[in-house]
Amino acid sequence: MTSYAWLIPVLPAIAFPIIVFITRKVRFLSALVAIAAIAASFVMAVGVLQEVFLLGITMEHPVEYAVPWLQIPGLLKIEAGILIDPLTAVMLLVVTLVALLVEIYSVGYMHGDPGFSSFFSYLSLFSASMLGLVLANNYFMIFFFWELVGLCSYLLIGFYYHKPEAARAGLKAFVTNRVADFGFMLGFFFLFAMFGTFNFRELAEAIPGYQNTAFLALAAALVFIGPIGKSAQFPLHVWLPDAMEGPTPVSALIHAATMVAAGVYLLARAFVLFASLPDVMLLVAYVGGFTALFSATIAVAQRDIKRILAYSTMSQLGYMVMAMGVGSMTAGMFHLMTHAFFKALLFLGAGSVIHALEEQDIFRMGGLYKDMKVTTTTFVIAALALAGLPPLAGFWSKDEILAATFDHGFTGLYILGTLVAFLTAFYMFRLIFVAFFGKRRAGLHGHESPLTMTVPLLILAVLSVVSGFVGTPFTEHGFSTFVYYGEPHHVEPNYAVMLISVLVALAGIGLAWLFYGRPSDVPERIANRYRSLYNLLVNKYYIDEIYLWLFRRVVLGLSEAFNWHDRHVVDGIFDGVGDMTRISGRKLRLLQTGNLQTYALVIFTAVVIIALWMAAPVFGGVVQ
Amino acid sequence: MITLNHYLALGGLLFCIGLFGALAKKNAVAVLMGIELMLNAVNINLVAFNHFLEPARVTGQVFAIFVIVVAAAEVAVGLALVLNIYRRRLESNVDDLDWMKW
Amino acid sequence: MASLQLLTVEILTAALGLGLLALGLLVPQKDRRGIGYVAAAGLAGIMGVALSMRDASGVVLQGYVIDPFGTYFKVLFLAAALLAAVCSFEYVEKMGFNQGEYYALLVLATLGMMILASSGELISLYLGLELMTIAFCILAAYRLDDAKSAEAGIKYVLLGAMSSAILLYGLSLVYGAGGSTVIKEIARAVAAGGASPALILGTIFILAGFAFKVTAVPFHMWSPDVYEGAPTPVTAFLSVASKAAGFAALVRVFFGALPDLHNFWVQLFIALAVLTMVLGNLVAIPQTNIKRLLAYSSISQAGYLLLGVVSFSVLGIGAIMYYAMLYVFGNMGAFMAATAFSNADGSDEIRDYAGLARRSPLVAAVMLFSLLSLAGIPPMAGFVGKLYLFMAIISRGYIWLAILGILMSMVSVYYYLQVAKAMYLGNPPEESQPVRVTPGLQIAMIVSLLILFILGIYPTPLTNYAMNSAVAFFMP
Amino acid sequence: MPDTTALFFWLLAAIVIASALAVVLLKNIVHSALFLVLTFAGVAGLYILLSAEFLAAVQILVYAGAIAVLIVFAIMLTRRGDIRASNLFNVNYLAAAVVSLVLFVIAALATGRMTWMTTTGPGPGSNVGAIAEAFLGPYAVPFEVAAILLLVGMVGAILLARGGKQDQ
Amino acid sequence: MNFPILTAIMLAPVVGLLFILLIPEREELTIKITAAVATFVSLVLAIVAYVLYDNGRGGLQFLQDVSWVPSFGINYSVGVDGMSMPMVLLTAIVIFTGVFASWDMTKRVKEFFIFLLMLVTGVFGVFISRDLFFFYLFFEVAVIPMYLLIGIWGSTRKEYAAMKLTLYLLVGSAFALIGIIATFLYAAQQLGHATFDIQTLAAVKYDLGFQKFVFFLMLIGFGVLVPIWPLHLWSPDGHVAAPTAVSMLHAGVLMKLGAYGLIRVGVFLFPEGAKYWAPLIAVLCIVNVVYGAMIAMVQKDLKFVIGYSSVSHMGYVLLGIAALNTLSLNGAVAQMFAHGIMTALFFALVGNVYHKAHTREIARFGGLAHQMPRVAAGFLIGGLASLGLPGLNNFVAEFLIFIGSFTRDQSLLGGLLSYRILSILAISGIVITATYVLRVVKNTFFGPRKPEWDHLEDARGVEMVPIVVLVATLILFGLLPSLQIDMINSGVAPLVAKIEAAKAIGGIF
Repeated sequence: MTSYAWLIPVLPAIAFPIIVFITRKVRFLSALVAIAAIAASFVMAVGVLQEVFLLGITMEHPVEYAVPWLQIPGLLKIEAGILIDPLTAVMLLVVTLVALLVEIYSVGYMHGDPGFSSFFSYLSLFSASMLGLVLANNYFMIFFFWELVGLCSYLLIGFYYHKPEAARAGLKAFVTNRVADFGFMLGFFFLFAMFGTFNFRELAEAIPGYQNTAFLALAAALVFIGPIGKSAQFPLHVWLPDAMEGPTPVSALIHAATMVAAGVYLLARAFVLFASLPDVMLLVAYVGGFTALFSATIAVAQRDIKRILAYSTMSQLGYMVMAMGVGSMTAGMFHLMTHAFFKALLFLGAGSVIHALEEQDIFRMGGLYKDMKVTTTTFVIAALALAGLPPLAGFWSKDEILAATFDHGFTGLYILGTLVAFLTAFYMFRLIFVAFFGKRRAGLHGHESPLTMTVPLLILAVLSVVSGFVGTPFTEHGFSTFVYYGEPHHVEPNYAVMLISVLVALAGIGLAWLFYGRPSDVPERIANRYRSLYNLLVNKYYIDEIYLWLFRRVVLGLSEAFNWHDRHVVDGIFDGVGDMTRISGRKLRLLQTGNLQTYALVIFTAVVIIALWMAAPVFGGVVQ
Repeated sequence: MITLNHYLALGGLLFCIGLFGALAKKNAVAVLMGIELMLNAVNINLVAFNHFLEPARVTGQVFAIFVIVVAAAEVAVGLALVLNIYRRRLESNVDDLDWMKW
Repeated sequence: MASLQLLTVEILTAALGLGLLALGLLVPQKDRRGIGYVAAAGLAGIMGVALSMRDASGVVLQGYVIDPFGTYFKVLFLAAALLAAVCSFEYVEKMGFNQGEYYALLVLATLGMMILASSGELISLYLGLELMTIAFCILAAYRLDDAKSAEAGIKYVLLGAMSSAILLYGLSLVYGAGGSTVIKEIARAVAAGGASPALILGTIFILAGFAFKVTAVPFHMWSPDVYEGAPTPVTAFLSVASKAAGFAALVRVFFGALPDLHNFWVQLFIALAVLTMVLGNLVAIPQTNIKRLLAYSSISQAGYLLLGVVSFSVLGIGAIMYYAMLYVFGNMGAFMAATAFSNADGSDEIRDYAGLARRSPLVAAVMLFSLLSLAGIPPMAGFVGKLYLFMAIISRGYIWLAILGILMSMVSVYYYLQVAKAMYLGNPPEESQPVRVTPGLQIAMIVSLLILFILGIYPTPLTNYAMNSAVAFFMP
Repeated sequence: MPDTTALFFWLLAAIVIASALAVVLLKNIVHSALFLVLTFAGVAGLYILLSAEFLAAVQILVYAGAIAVLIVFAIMLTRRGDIRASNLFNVNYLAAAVVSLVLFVIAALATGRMTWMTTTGPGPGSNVGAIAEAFLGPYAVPFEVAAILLLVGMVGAILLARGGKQDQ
Repeated sequence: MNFPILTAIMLAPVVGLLFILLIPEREELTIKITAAVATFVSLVLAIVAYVLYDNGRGGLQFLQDVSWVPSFGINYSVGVDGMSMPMVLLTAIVIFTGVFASWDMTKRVKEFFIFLLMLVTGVFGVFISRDLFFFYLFFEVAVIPMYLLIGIWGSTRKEYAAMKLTLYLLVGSAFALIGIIATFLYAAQQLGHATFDIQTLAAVKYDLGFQKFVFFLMLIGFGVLVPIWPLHLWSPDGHVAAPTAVSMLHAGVLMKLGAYGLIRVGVFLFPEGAKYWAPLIAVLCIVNVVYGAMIAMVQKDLKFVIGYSSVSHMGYVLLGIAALNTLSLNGAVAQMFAHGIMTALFFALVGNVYHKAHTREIARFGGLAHQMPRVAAGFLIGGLASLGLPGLNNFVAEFLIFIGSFTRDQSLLGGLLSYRILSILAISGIVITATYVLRVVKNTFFGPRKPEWDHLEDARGVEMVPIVVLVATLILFGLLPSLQIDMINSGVAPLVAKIEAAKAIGGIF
């Protein structure tokens, strides 16, 4: 099966042109092609996972297939290759599964949209790129697909291109990611400059023996900029909330479950590079931790259902990055997997709500549980998972991160993580209490979504419950013996940590109930009391405004200055030379007076001058 | 003893007087007269060279005769033109002939 | 009488000229148009004879040299005269008088040039020069009812006489210093005696005389006025043939008689070349009259040709020869187009050329490509010519001069393109008609255009001939 | 013998220079023309001193005769206004004087500093004969050209003097 | 190969031109079809040659020699190597699509196609010439038709732009000509016989001072065409003014003549001179990249954006040349190709929009994707290529340039600067490019539907030909770069060998 693994990205990749060129006019065929392709990929991904188990492919002994893609003999060898190890296998499964479910869901969600076929073509292209990224066996290929997923993200965020906000959000996402990719590219350029290869396996062999750690640290830090952008870490996070302008299934698939996790996946893939550099690891950990807290606080004050989820996603990605930073790749990947399921579920649930109400402001919703039973139930399950209540998936994976943080001695980060857990529970249940319970608001009547939408919800709900069990202490830490760096290792269950997190989660839920679960003016009062703090949170710490100011004033200002310089100074100089020539011609022609005796005088004067110039020979000086 | 240089100096002086006339006179006929002086000066040179350097041959004299012939033709054409212009413009001053310039 | 056979071309030309003169008196007024055809046919025939004699060489009567160099220039003059004659058919007919004399003078001026180009001796050189000058004086003033034409004539005759006076003074000094009027003997004397003050002064005076003929700055000032005033075909002929003849004689005298002084006169020619290229091109920019524009352009062309003299090498002479030939077709092409236009519209102003490309694609194309050839843009012949010239001077180490020359030819592109702009970018006036061109002129224009292309794309035979004839000047 | 030659030389030189100066300096063009004839005659005298008798004869015939008459005719035909102010200087005359003077100095210095390879020997016997032989021998080509040139000059003079259409 | 395929590629347009001369002016469709057929023949032959070219053997292939002016060693000798073959293909593609992009032309059609075919003949000639004389000759042949094409059929200050372009190019080429002549004379002296053959000239040992001097001349001469900052101003003005097909050919191919000349004549003949001047090129190219891109960001006219983007992108080519190693030179040549296709695509699309909307002012547009979805898609793909998206040709090229210059270990200005830092600055260009390209896409094609543009029709029929062909080319070489790079590398290898064999000398600073 592994030898056919290259088909996993190729199938959706083929679906893309088929939809674009052939089935575009026939909507259901387009959906069918896309779903069939991703379903086949899913089946193969399962097959790959099975084979990884059966053949005993481990992190140390991956399987690699490659064909040359671009070669310059002796200097450059770029392969189109795939690398299969447990990490890959898990990611393949997660990606294909979520993608499959989202595509099924989209059949219902996008029903009636004029861009139905394009939507599926983009999703197929995205799946292909994402799977390619997961399978890549070298930095070049990972970058290749990294950019392509960015493209798909751009296309899908801007899917409703007639909306100026959507168009702007797409642009913002792409450009922000470009900044990150710039760093990433430089990072692996440095690696290439040092080791002459892009291949992960070859690098893994070469890096540990490399002496010049300063250079290596620089390379690693630059590579890390890539995940900062792609996984929306501070300070390149600004694009993710805006990305919610895209259709909701897209948010679920790309901006929650898979693409944004690519950054974390890259960290895992490149772990060999980071692991040897404690300083860089520290940076990674703190960036992750800070982002987790930072975005959780913002989420508390948002009103848009998708934005709350977006900030929550950022926050959870912060967790994962932090896990990587503290050295526990297992924990990070574990959380990545569980988060993929429940966050996809949350988004799809939100999509179901939006689909029904065409409204995103939670304070204009209310009492939805009465009309949308399935949606509400699944949404609550996912929220509980996110909040980290046992025995749901989120609990196990988050706990693993917190325990690892604590274990590795990052007490500060641990406290921070716990605080984030509290905030997470609070804002999620704020959302649930406001939107799904409480009074119905006027004019908004929800209705349950069609089966194509609810079935994926149910499947994901099941996964949100059970997927955590692969890594619990009760199942012998199965996940940690499967996906790991270095030695298979797991954190000994730390029951104090578990208890504390459960308690803070409950506290968060309780506080949310106090504030929002019943009629209350407490939130308003608090908001009024701490108006400036509240404004700060509502306005997301004004980061967007700062960036906008920088772009408008500094970059565009500088550009205008260059433009002026080019048009007036540089051009002025060259045009000036031309004008000088013309003017001198105009002046010189005045010598031609029209009087023939003047001409004669000029001629004889010239003769005299020449003779005087040659005076020396004339008077016998030189020539004798 | 009159040497070649005497003749050459005389020729030079005559040439420059003629030149002055050609450059400084308004009347076209006077300009032509100046030119004739210049040609005569050259002829003096030619004949003097012939006489002092190769008396056995007549190259210089032949040259001078040709110059005289050419001068005659030039004068004829030049004066005809002067008449032509005079007939049209009632003017024989060269410094008014500046319709075409720049 | 083998020596007289060598003179066949000259004798035929003289006979043609005199015959035309006679025809002009005998043929009745209404049939005189035919005289032009006779002249053209005669010139074409003589050109055939000249081409057949291209390898002949020998000396006639001590001072008259027949060699490939001279024959090359003779063919050149004949070609120019032929084109000028074709160009004149309609023009002269419109003038309406003295057609026989017109063509006779044209042919006799050509004879003068031939003498000039073949003279190995100062006296015949002088006479050839004067024959050419006087014939041109008359031709320049030929539009007898036009005051500008007369003004052109008197300017040319007076300034020409003054310049030939100074040339003559120089010749007399060289005769004195060299003890002979035969160029080879002068060279021998100079080689033996070295430079002397009189010789140097004579050289300077001769240079002034030739510089006048080839319109080198600052001896050029007659040319714009004369070119503007003279009848257009005459201007065309004057601007190419008399300049080429001037260069031919200049090469004969300076390379033939005074090679040992080249360190001295090369400096003078550098100064002249620089001034000529710069001033000619700059002053051409603001011109609004096509003939004046071409006058200044032809001044600048003289500057490029002077580069060949500066290089003082076989390559330089070859380059001059090549360039002079293509210059004939380039300039004649432009003037033929200008004549065709002025025959139709009666104007020489560039702004009246607006939309010419629509009114007559042929005339516009001939004008455009001729100008491009003058500018040295490939694939026109001008490029190859300039390439040879620049090669010649770079090979002597004058890179700065080459850079200046090329930059100046880029300036020339600017003003040539102003004409192109009017023709191609402008719109024809409302009530304009297509420009009608007589078949003879059409053929002449097409032929000259084709020659420009051919010389530009396949320069080999002409190059070989020019370079081989040039070698003679550097053989002991 | 040398003494008489020198005497004649200085005399003729004085005549030539003085009358040439008169040609260019006088304000009456008729006077200028008359002094021009005198100059030509003086030059003819110099030719005799240089043993070029034939040339002297030609000089008298062509210059003092034909050309001078032509000039006088032209003056008469183009006369207008006051004859006493018919031959004025133009604005350039100072510059022209300077240029002419400098040129003379240069020419005189250049020729004066030469050491000429002068030879004295017997003349070619018959002056006229030698010239005739030269014309028909080595200078046959220029001779023919000169003939054509005169023809051209004649035709041209007639054409130009007669004018254009208005005369026909 | 007995069939002179290269000459045939070059002469096909000439034959077409002669046919068009004979067609009466009102038969516009016949004229267009003739032009299309002529260029199609060139294209097919170019593809055949591309396929038949033997990468393994490398070197110059499809040779043809005709003695031309023996006394000066001028031969009509043509041949292509791995560097010129892609350029020939590029030219063929761009002109073929350019003819279709001009299908709407109604003004003076006959003259237009005559000049267009004249122009392309010159361009083909440059790329196939192995003889410096013909190289230069063809180089100049391209200029004057360009003047007329822009002057007659252009827009927006066309006369000014046409003249400016012509003078810039000619003045530049003047310097190149001096350099060529000097080289010829030097070599003739060394070899004892005259030759213009580039290969033979390359075998001559030029002394260092000479190399420095002549390379500088070449740098100015060909640099103007590239265009190197600050000699670039003709290009935005020229692009803006030119009619569609000319813009395509101009930005797509003509600029490459400069870079190609700089490599083929400059670097190949004077490796030491190149080494000496490389730091200067490297610094100037950063100005090109960053400054050009930033200026592009604030342009208000669509064509100006693309014009300045070309300045910026050609900066990458210069960087590739300045780095003087295998990877970077491969990248430079590939970038020439890729940028040619990409920018031709842009101009074809902008031309399409302009032709229908009669304006190119970005601020007046918005939401055009509603009316012109295919144009929008094409433009987006062009934009993505321009910002270096993997999967499209430009990415491979830029990647090679970046990695080539990045791995060059040489410090400049006494350690203040290094190629690595310059590369980093250049790579930052990809961010700026992404910003301005996508901003333009957004402002032009996205946003709400504007009723004032409802009359615009989407591209269809023959209008799709350029879009499809160019996009397909971008994708083909983007996904399978070895089709291109293997060939280019076979051409770059001897060049690099020459550079490596040259004396190691320090740069100018």
